[in-house]
Amino acid sequence: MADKQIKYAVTLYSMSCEYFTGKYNLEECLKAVAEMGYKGIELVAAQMIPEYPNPSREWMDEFVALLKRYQLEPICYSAYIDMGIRSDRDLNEEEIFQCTLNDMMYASYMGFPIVRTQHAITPKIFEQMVPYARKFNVKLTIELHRPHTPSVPVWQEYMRIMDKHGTENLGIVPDFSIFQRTPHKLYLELAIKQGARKPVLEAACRIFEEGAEVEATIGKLDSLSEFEIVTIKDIYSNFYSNSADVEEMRTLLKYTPYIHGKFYYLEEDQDDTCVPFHKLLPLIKEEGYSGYISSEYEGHHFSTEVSSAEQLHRLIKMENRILYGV
Amino acid sequence: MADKQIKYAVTLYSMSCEYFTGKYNLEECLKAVAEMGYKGIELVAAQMIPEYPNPSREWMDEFVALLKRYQLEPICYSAYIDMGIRSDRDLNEEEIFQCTLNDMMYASYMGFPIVRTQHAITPKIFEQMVPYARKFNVKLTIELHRPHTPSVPVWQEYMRIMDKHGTENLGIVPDFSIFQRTPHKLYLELAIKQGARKPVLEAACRIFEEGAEVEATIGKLDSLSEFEIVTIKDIYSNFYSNSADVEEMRTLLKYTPYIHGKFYYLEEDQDDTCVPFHKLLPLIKEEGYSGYISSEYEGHHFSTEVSSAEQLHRLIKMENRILYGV
Amino acid sequence: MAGFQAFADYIICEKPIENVVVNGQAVGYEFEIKYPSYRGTYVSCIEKLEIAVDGREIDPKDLRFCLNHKEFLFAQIPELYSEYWFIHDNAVIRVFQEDGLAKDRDHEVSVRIVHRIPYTGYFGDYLVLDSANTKKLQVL
Amino acid sequence: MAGFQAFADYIICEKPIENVVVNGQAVGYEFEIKYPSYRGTYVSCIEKLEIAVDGREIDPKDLRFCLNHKEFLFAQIPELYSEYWFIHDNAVIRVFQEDGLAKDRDHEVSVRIVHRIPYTGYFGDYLVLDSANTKKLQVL
Ligand SMILES: [Mn+2]
Ligand SMILES: [Mn+2]
Repeated sequence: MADKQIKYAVTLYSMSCEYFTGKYNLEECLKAVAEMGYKGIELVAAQMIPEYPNPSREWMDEFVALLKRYQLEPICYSAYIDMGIRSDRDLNEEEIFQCTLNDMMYASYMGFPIVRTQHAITPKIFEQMVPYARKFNVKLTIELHRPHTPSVPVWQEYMRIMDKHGTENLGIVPDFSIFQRTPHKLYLELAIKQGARKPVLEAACRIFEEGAEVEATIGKLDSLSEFEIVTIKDIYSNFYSNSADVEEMRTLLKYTPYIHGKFYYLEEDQDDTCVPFHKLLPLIKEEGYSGYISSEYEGHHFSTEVSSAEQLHRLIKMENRILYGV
Repeated sequence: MADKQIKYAVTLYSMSCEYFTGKYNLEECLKAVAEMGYKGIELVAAQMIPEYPNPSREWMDEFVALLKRYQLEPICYSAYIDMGIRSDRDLNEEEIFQCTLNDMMYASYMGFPIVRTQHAITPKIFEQMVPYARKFNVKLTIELHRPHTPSVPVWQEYMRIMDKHGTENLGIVPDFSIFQRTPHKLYLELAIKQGARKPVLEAACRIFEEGAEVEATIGKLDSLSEFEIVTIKDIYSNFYSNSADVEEMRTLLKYTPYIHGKFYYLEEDQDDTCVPFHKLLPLIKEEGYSGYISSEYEGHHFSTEVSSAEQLHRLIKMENRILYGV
Repeated sequence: MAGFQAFADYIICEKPIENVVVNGQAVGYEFEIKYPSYRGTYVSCIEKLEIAVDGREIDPKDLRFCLNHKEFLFAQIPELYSEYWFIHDNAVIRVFQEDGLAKDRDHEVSVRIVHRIPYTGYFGDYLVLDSANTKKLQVL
Repeated sequence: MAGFQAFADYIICEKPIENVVVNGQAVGYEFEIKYPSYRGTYVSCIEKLEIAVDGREIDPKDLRFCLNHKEFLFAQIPELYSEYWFIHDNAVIRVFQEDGLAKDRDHEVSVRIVHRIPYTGYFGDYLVLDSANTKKLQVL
């Protein structure tokens, strides 16, 4: 992957299933992605740091040593804005400031150039962090994730702040989930396992493809179970509405140092039918994007039977095929 | 000390200063009291258990092993009713029940026959604990400590509960502080160090000895500083009022398996001028008391310069002299 | 339709139930559970935690939630925003019950965790998941 | 007259102040304190915690209280009834301050802890102690 303009990274979140079940520990996750040829690493702090939200120096030193052992580079430290941790109220400004400042300090300590935070940071606090991002020499980025799209008003504010202060230390991490369409295989299999009938779901999808709205679609189908109605609504909201247009990616690129290449399931040697990589990748290449695209496998939300390693392997192959025809 | 009826124990709380400052660790405290000839040990859980209020099995196993190493016997596990730990309210019944049940379980696990709790447990919860005390084969006791005396109404209720259920698994731990009179040396020295004049305090004590009340006493003394007035009031409430009569010890003995021999400072080979051991010890001997008296040195609240070991040594000598004329 | 729930099958750990013994007598029993998510959470995000054993719902006053070397009442759970539940740290559910559980047969344990995902307030709301798991466990 | 206060002299630990350095630049400094009592307490029993350095009172928003491998805002202290402060565990006071503290001289640190003794409600009231300590410390 050495000389190509678009760089590949991987979020360890992709190995959620193997890590959760204990099949792989942290080191085994790193070893696995290194063997796949990945060089850049994203760490989801709340997933793999036992002392989260306050990682010990010992843990961080050990993590840095592990990266070195497998010749991996820290690229993105994924932070959360856990607004809802209290039962009585949302986090207040002081608390959001504190956790963000800490995450930037931990990221800097471990050598991550990018910190991914979430939109709930608020424009006010995001702007307060600018001098710290400069001082710590990290890029504070906000993930743009489904169900948000670039047209949600707060994103206009975030872009204004980035225009004002520059993108040297600020940025957006588009997650390809904002572009997804057509339910993926694991989604449908799980819905069927939970009681929905396959022909009914397929019929609903066909009607949605023709541009029908959700109530009209439900009206056209006979004798649906309550679960099927819920599922069809969920399919509509997740795959046939609220998606960003692929062209919107062009505007985002100006702010983008890192992309979440979100996917759920890939068949061998085939394009993704859910996330339009085949349109997005040529577009970012054409625009001259030279940041990272990070492989983010999320099928583990739907099945624990799939091999994440195999999926990550198929993604690289597909990306190389789409980008470079190899 | 082998054949004597009244048995000596010591609370590790006596070594608070050495333990707090790190001069002695837990093992060194045990070694020190073993060398003084003590056999029975009281542990103040909230003082020496790092994982309080939930000691780990590892800590408890290690503690039991240490006792064995120094041929010491676990006698009393001192629990608290920490009613005021929350800022919004006092502990509720469920919480008091929980911590008491736990303390009895930890005590039983480590082999302590006695659990000391505090009056704030409430008669209702104390009575709820009776079946557990039987089952765990521990004696659940309540410490009667200054500023309480046996005449505080709740104590009549506790004694009724003990009369009803028997004293096989219930009891009272009188702390000799309820009998204290005349300020001890460390108290006076500290008050003087903090700015009170020695002759003024001595004059106040003389007037109190003659039976005067606090306002009258202050009235008789000229040009007192504000601090001296506060100190004189404190001396009155701690040493010249609210004390139990020594004779009240007779009623308590029926419920008493363990006594806190509280003291603050002893001169070499002299009787305590603050706590009337010279009256209390002959009384409990005459009544045939055969439980433990535990040495409880508390001078560390007033000075960190005094050797607890030397004080504990002087106490045993004084007790032997008073009880057995040796 | 629930994605995000694939880990619910792992809530109850495949380890035998242990009786809690004091002075030679069982006063209850305990078993272990995992938080069913790709990431850890704060204990305060648990909105409901319901335990049933052999078909009988356990009274919360007989239950303890043990994590990070501490023991909590179920009533305290909503307040524990400073207790992080790492996904590899098993919590112990302690049930107080006279004589514990009989060893002569397996027992059916059911756990239901209703939990708020603290970062999902995309439009002011939080995703609240309702995760359940039932397993037959031996008594050690 | 205050007994119960003999340990106040030990609040500030006799260890040098350390600057907090990120990306080669100091963003603050920290020093250690002990709980001044014969027994441990719960962090929620701290009713006031005031820090002054070189005679200047530090704004609580620039302060962090670090204990049990966790970091807290000063505003959270009254709620932390499940954080036990063992007497041999030093808490770290972190002060955010641009460039940290100069190393060319000692700095005077003052700490005031107003703390409720949780078991002293003999007649419905709690003993609340006001413990203070000042020391000159080096910067490491
Ligand atoms: Mn993402
Ligand atoms: Mn006592």
